[in-house]
Amino acid sequence: MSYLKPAFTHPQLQPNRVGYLKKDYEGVISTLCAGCGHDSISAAIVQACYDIDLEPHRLAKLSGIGCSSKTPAYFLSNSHGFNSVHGRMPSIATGANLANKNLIYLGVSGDGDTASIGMGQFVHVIRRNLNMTYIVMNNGCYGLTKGQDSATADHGSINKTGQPNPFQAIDLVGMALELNASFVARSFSGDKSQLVPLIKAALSHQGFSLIDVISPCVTFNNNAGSTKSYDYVREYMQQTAQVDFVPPRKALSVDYDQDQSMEVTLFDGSEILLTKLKPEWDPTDRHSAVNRINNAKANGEILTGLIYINSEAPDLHGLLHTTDTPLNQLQEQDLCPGTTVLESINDSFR
Amino acid sequence: MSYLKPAFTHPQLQPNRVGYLKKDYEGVISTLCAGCGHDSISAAIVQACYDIDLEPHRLAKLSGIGCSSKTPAYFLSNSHGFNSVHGRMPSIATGANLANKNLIYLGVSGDGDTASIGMGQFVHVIRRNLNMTYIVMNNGCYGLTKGQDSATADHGSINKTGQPNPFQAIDLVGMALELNASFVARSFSGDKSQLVPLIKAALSHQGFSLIDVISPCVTFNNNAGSTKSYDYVREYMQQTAQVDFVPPRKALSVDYDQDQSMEVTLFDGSEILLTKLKPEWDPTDRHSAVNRINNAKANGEILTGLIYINSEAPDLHGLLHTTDTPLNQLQEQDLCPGTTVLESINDSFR
Amino acid sequence: MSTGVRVNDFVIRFSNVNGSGSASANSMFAKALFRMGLPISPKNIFPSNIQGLPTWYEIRVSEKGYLGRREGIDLLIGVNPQTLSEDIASISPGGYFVYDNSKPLYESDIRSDIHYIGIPMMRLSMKHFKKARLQQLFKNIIYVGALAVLLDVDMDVLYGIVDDRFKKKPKLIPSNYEALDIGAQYIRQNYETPLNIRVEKRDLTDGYILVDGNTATALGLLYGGASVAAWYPITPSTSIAKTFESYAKVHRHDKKTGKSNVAIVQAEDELAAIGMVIGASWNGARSFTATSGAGVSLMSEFIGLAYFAEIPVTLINVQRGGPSTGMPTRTQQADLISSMYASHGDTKHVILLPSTPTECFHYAAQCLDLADRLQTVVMMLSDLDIGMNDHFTPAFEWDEDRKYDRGKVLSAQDLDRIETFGRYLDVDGDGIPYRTIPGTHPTKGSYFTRGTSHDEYAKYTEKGDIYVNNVDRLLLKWETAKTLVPKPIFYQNELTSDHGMIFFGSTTYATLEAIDVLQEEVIHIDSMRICAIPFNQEVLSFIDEHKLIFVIEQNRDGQMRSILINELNVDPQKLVSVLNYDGTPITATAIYEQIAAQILVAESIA
Amino acid sequence: MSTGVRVNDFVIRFSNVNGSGSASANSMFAKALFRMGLPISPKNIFPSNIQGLPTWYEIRVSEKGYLGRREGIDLLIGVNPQTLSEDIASISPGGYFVYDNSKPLYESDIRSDIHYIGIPMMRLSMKHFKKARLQQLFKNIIYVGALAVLLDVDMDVLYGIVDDRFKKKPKLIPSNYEALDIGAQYIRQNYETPLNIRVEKRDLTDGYILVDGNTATALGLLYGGASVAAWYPITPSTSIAKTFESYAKVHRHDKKTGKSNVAIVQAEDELAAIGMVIGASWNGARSFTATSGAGVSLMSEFIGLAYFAEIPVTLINVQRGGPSTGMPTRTQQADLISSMYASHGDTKHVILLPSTPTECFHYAAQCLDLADRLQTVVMMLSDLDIGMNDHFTPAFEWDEDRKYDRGKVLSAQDLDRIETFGRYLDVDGDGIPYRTIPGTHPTKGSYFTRGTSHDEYAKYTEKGDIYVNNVDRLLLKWETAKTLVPKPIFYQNELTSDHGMIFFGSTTYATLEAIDVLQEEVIHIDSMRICAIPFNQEVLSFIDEHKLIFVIEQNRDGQMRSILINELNVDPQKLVSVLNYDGTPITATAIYEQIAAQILVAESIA
Ligand SMILES: Cc1ncc(C[n+]2csc(CCOP(=O)(O)OP(=O)(O)O)c2C)c(N)n1
Ligand SMILES: Cc1ncc(C[n+]2csc(CCOP(=O)(O)OP(=O)(O)O)c2C)c(N)n1
Ligand code: SF4
Ligand code: SF4
Ligand SMILES: [Mg+2]
Ligand SMILES: [Mg+2]
Repeated sequence: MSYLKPAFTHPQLQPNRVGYLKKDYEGVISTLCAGCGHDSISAAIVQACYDIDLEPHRLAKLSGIGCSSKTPAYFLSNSHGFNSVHGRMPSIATGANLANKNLIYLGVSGDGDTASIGMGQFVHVIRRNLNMTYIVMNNGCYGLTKGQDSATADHGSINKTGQPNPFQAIDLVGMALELNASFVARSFSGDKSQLVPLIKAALSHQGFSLIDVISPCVTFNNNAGSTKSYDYVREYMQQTAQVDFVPPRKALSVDYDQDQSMEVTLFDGSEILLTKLKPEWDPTDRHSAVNRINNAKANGEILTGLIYINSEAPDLHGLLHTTDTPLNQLQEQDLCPGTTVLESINDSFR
Repeated sequence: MSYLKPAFTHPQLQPNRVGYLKKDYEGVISTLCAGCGHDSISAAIVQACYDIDLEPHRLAKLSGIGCSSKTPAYFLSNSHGFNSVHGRMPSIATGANLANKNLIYLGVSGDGDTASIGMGQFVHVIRRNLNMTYIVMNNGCYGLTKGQDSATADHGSINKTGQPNPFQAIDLVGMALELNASFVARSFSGDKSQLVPLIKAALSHQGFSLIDVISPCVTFNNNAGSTKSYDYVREYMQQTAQVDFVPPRKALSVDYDQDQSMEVTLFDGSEILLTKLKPEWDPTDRHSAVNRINNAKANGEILTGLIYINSEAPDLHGLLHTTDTPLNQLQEQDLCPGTTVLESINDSFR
Repeated sequence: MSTGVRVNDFVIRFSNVNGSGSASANSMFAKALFRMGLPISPKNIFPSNIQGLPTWYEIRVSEKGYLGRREGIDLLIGVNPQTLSEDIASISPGGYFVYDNSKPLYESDIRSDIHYIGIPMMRLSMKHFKKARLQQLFKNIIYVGALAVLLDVDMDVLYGIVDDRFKKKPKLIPSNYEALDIGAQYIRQNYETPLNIRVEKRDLTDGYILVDGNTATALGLLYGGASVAAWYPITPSTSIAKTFESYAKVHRHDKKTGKSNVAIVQAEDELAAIGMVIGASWNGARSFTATSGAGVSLMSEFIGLAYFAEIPVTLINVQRGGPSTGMPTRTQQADLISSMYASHGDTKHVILLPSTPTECFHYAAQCLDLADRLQTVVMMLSDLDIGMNDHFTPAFEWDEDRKYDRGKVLSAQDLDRIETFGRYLDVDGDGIPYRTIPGTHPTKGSYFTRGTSHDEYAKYTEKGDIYVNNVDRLLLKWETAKTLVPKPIFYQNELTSDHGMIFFGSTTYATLEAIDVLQEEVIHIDSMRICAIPFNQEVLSFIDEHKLIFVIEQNRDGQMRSILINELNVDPQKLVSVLNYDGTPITATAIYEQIAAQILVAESIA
Repeated sequence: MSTGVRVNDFVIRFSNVNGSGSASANSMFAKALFRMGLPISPKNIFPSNIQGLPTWYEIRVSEKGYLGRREGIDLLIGVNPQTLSEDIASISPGGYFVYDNSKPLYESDIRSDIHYIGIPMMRLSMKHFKKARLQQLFKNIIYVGALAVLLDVDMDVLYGIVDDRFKKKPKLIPSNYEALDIGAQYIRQNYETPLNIRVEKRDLTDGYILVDGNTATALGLLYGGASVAAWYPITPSTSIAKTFESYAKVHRHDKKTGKSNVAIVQAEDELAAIGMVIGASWNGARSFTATSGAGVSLMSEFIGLAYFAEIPVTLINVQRGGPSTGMPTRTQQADLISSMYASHGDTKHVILLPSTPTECFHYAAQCLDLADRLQTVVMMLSDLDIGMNDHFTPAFEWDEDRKYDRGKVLSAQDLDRIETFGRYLDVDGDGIPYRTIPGTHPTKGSYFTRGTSHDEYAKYTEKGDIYVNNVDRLLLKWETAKTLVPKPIFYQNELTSDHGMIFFGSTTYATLEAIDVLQEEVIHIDSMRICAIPFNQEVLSFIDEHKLIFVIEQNRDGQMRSILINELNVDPQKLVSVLNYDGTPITATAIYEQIAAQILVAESIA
């Protein structure tokens, strides 16, 4: 659900400002199980990209391995995609981003892909504040290899085999906060009204954005006793704040109740509007975010929404002071120092 | 400095209660640079093991690769040691521990070994609450490969080459807290009076103990501008509480000012005594520990001492319900189900 | 159009949608054939996907015991509308198409050279069962009942399987009977039976079982005494750990304390999995990991550590289609070189090559012995075909008197007796040193394990001559390994041909069939199945005694051929590759045709 | 005892403690010899340690241009008390021992067959310099001054080097002059000079430079246009990234904006490093990583992805002693097999094999071209000896007209022109498909890159025949590679011998010297240096035209020999290994002796 009421009735059949129809953002037909949370997230990605008038070829979509990591085939067929190896999407995204700072990078991963085999790369891509959106389709299990518990499975959660998980869960949002990620959100595949604006905001955020999306696995982890089932999440989910995303050109046209809302302006002039349903903390203040999330954990709540944002932190290109031209567009004359220089280099070795 | 004043003058020349001299806890001569912080930590390990009457063959010492990871050769020559590959000590320790729950496992690692290549295993060994002591000799750089910044180098810290580090630091203590490690401490190689009791307590703790020890690299990262130099650490270090460790049999003989101190009883009946120099938080309460560490960070303090302890959490063997006999001592009759069983298994496939 | 009656010799294929419960019905039918006393060979052809995509299940029945895959489908049960046309097209002329005629077929799907047997499966199911889920499931049982009558399978055998399956939930038995009967009844009323292809009871299954290689491997590891398992999920190896776990729940359960005599850890990745195995083995527990190619790639660094520091490692690699993520649900034998030479520097690793689940059982147990004895990495290379398909295979046997070989481990008493302990001293001249387990003795036997170069006392050294002595000893150990690993299997009493055939692992069934055909139609060829690397003397002798040898394998690059040439200094001209690497198991026909062509060419030249 | 005057032909060795500043003094002396116009070959023998352990630096001077390591030390400067005895023992009879006689020698260290030249180095230094740190440093410069006089090195040359070195800190020049003079003066006053071994000016360095292979590699990558570098520290490759960075600071600095035309990332490990390279290359930037064996092992899985998804990767492997952590500061050529066949499944990778820093420069640049052209992994295998030691090597050249070969990349205009774009279509019949860079065109050319099996349009497929076509095309690409990689180098105009010699990389200098000795003393042998894998036609022809071929390499298992046999189907009996794998560079003598022995044996049999 969007606060920006469209003036026309069937927006999806209308081209957006860059001339694309919604179907131009779709992918091939999904081969996931009917009802899989991941498909809803794909749909939200399609919606978000359409809404923010993104030209599909300006986005690169990347993933690891897993049911979740298959989804980039199911959205944005007009974008280049890279389904890499298990747990290593962040390094691929880092290299890709270094090569061309002007594209938008959307990484999709699973909880197995991120929290187990991919933990090291997840930590370090955050540390580098790579300018990308990183969506974890978090179902607490390894879907593609038939339902083993993952490292985000909650302690005591029961999967299809009926075994309670003895291990403690890794909370990716908590990790990201500890690592000072510049955009941290949690959402639920079943809550499109929250997920779509979060994706829009994440794509516009200049720096690393994590969206940890709880996304039930209907085949292996949607039973009673699972804390990642549709029923459980619906019951324990807490919306932090109603999120909306306002692209730069629309910023003036919106009317909010100023007392109840808060704005965060992004790099490109777009804004995130947070209507405070539960305004107990300041999402631009890390300490208060950490406190809020810890309290939620203690109360057994699943806190969703935008949890923390820092739109000031320089991204990796900023840290490395790379030139404005994308590196993949530099020409031979920019790159090769030439023969005269080489002669003086030779001389230094005599 | 220990609160337990010894009754004799040269304790080191006296055998301890299990009949070993202090030199029985030593290793071969160190080949590290003169003044390297790591050597002081080795000495603290020797002292701690002597003090708690540990029989050297009951300890296994493990490490990765780095100057720090060489140190297991420099202490406890009578213990089995394993200098494995870079960043993978935790998995070796996990396997070793699974094979024999009755030994004591001491892992030594560097900040490069742990926070970069080893991050994934570090996270997961904590998640499993493996019963081991994990000491990071943290110098903010890669000593053995000649001083590159590591992932724990602070933002802006300047190493020997004169370059300020553009990246944010990973705080291993913060990570361990986020991951719900059961024993989290920070110390300084130059503060033996704090380090020795922390090591003693960690070795006695039943579960995963992290001691992140700042340990200056005199050759590559001890210059002005470095936040891991001896001078810097001495200036910004905050002792949280005076730590002392009381083995089970001595518990009654100590006299503390009850108002100023706090006790934590460990699995084996030994106790950690914390004299609260700065009693602002409860180290048995994770939230308060997280808050305290976040405040310290915000104030630029280096908080040292025991930061968090949970002596109730089951370790990996507890989580897996393994038998009391060490698995490496099970005999053929315990392991092989025999021919009769095999016949009925065969029948199930007909 | 009729091709005469064919008894106990045909291929039937089931075309299903994955995740629809058909697997259980199909395997019930396979088991019925087995209980009819017949050698069969079922193969599951499934996508890398959980639900909704086409999947096939194929059963070859062969009274002669030919258990390789065979091209040509004699009867196809098609219940997947997505693949209807291609399924119909795949049936051999004269064959049968059994389908759900609740919906009519398209004109274009009508072939004049096959028989159509329509059964209103879904309609029948909906008529008899209420719940949608059950209607779906029992549709599958209905076609099993129908097939039984079509092929003359004894209904009592099927009832018996239902009885066994639902021993613990007897309430479910009647409805399963009913579903079987519905299908049977429909056929009896509407078709003339049995078909020209049919089964007859035989007595050929004595001493055999029907089991998949991964289950067998898990049992071998259990019997072999593994007490620490560390693994990371990956198709097609996952079921090894899972099956090990489920048997361990029963057979490694300490009844007194309720505690477990085993530790099984799902690691965070393959690097951690093998690290745990190394740690556990170092510390004296028998330990294993199971993975597939991608996992072995990730384990490479650690494999080198275990090789150089001489730590027992049992590693099961269930190969799938490579390179990279490749074809995760298809079969290949394409990890030979990368596994055998895994890790940088001069390394080579012992490899066992089972060809049946029965061998998986024995070799898995033997891996644990060999790893302890040789103090090195021992890998068993199985593959998806062996590992995930049920096979008609000799029943498992375990010699009551068999003792685990724990290798050269010094006890406290040993240490008290000997004067100097050198971890890497070659005391016995076989290249294998003695080791101690941490904690064994209060003052003796401790040493420092490292991946850096070390002397005989495990001390770090950069001295070239000491390094050379040490790695040369590892070569001597490799020689010793040749005397310990399983010897090759020969399929003739004496060698009589100039031509030889070398094969291994899952190509065995097809090769044995091809040998018969070649014998009949072209020439007799001597044959040898390799069971392990390094190659023992027998392998070399066989090669020496033939002029031309065909090496059959399922990879593009002829990897076994390369290893034979390298390890045995064989003239490459002598070894001719017979390859199949499209992800499906090789057929006898493919082998026959490639070899026959070569021989005819050679003869036409000569 | 005197052995006559030896001009421009000797080995001197410096024995130091690492971390004591001797490296800079020693290399100053080496440079002086170079500036005297002489071919020299310095080698650093250092421990895996930062400070306090023994380290040696050896310079061979050879007017004939023999630049391999040679056994036998003619003069040793011993300033490390820890190794004094072994140092003295290592000197050749008739040789010289130059030492700090501030302390007297032990009786047992007095040999009657060598000359002792005592210099009170530390005392002199303390007399002239105040600060302890300077006393330590200048002690080293003092012995350089002394040596100069002993060996007749022109002092002006040394002053010149001081001038160059301290161009930016001219204040330091006088004290360095002074230290040199102190040493020189002491010798002049106390010894008769020059010694029997001595240097004379020559004119043999025209067109040559003195540089290490890693510096050269870094420059090659810079000139070759790499704009994204991702790496993880590991000896002996670390200095490639570091040197690349320092040159990039100057030559990739955009003067207008002050920003950088390059991105260099110290990754968290080697897996991440190669992942970044793959990402960057996929996205159209030239990119590389540099590592050593352990790093390649960790990269194995990703290497398979790049091979199968056809992504350019430039990977520099500076080999060190294996297996595992092995001998991190010693040299070997033992990663050939593990690098070439890295990753599971059927894979093979292109390898370039430089033998000098000059070739490191050219091949590093060429790697980037080849990777783009072939869309695959191209590795350069250098080693610690080439990479970390200074070499007397031809100056770097760069053809002004040379253009980067970016390979088959489609532009937006191209895409508008063509009808169908298939990422893996073999349009040109050379096995190399066309690719597009993300963002190129608003509606055309996007595709999905994957490590799973795919069809010509990059769509996922599990179809066996499509898979086979695809991997067969990769073999065709391998054939194409043979025409693109550097050809072998021959060292004769025509082949005249039955015997051949094959070598590559850092064994070249020693081999060339051995050829001369063999020619003089035994037999002429034809020789060929291999520069790349896959082998081109010339390599095969050379082998075909000889009866017996010696393959010289620095590993235990004769890895290059294996690869030759495998790739070219050569009879193994024809290839005889000449090996050295103790971590030190092979010597001409070792080669000569092994080959001479073989030939004499063969002759005695014949
Ligand atoms: C190196 C490697 N190890 C194991 C696998 C097998 N594998 C494929 S997907 C997967 C887990 C996927 O779990 P997750 O990331 O949570 O995705 P989901 O299927 O649940 O969406 C694993 C272990 C692999 N592809 N590569
Ligand atoms: C796989 C691998 N990559 C790289 C290296 C090289 N290496 C050795 S030690 C080290 C870093 C050590 O840093 P740290 O752990 O902080 O230890 P320190 O020397 O600072 O005590 C590296 C990168 C290696 N040994 N193995
Ligand atoms: S197995 Fe689970 S995660 Fe995978 S597609 Fe099915 S529902 Fe989704
Ligand atoms: S280099 Fe640094 S870390 Fe290594 S031994 Fe020297 S001082 Fe210690
Ligand atoms: Mg998942
Ligand atoms: Mg460090």
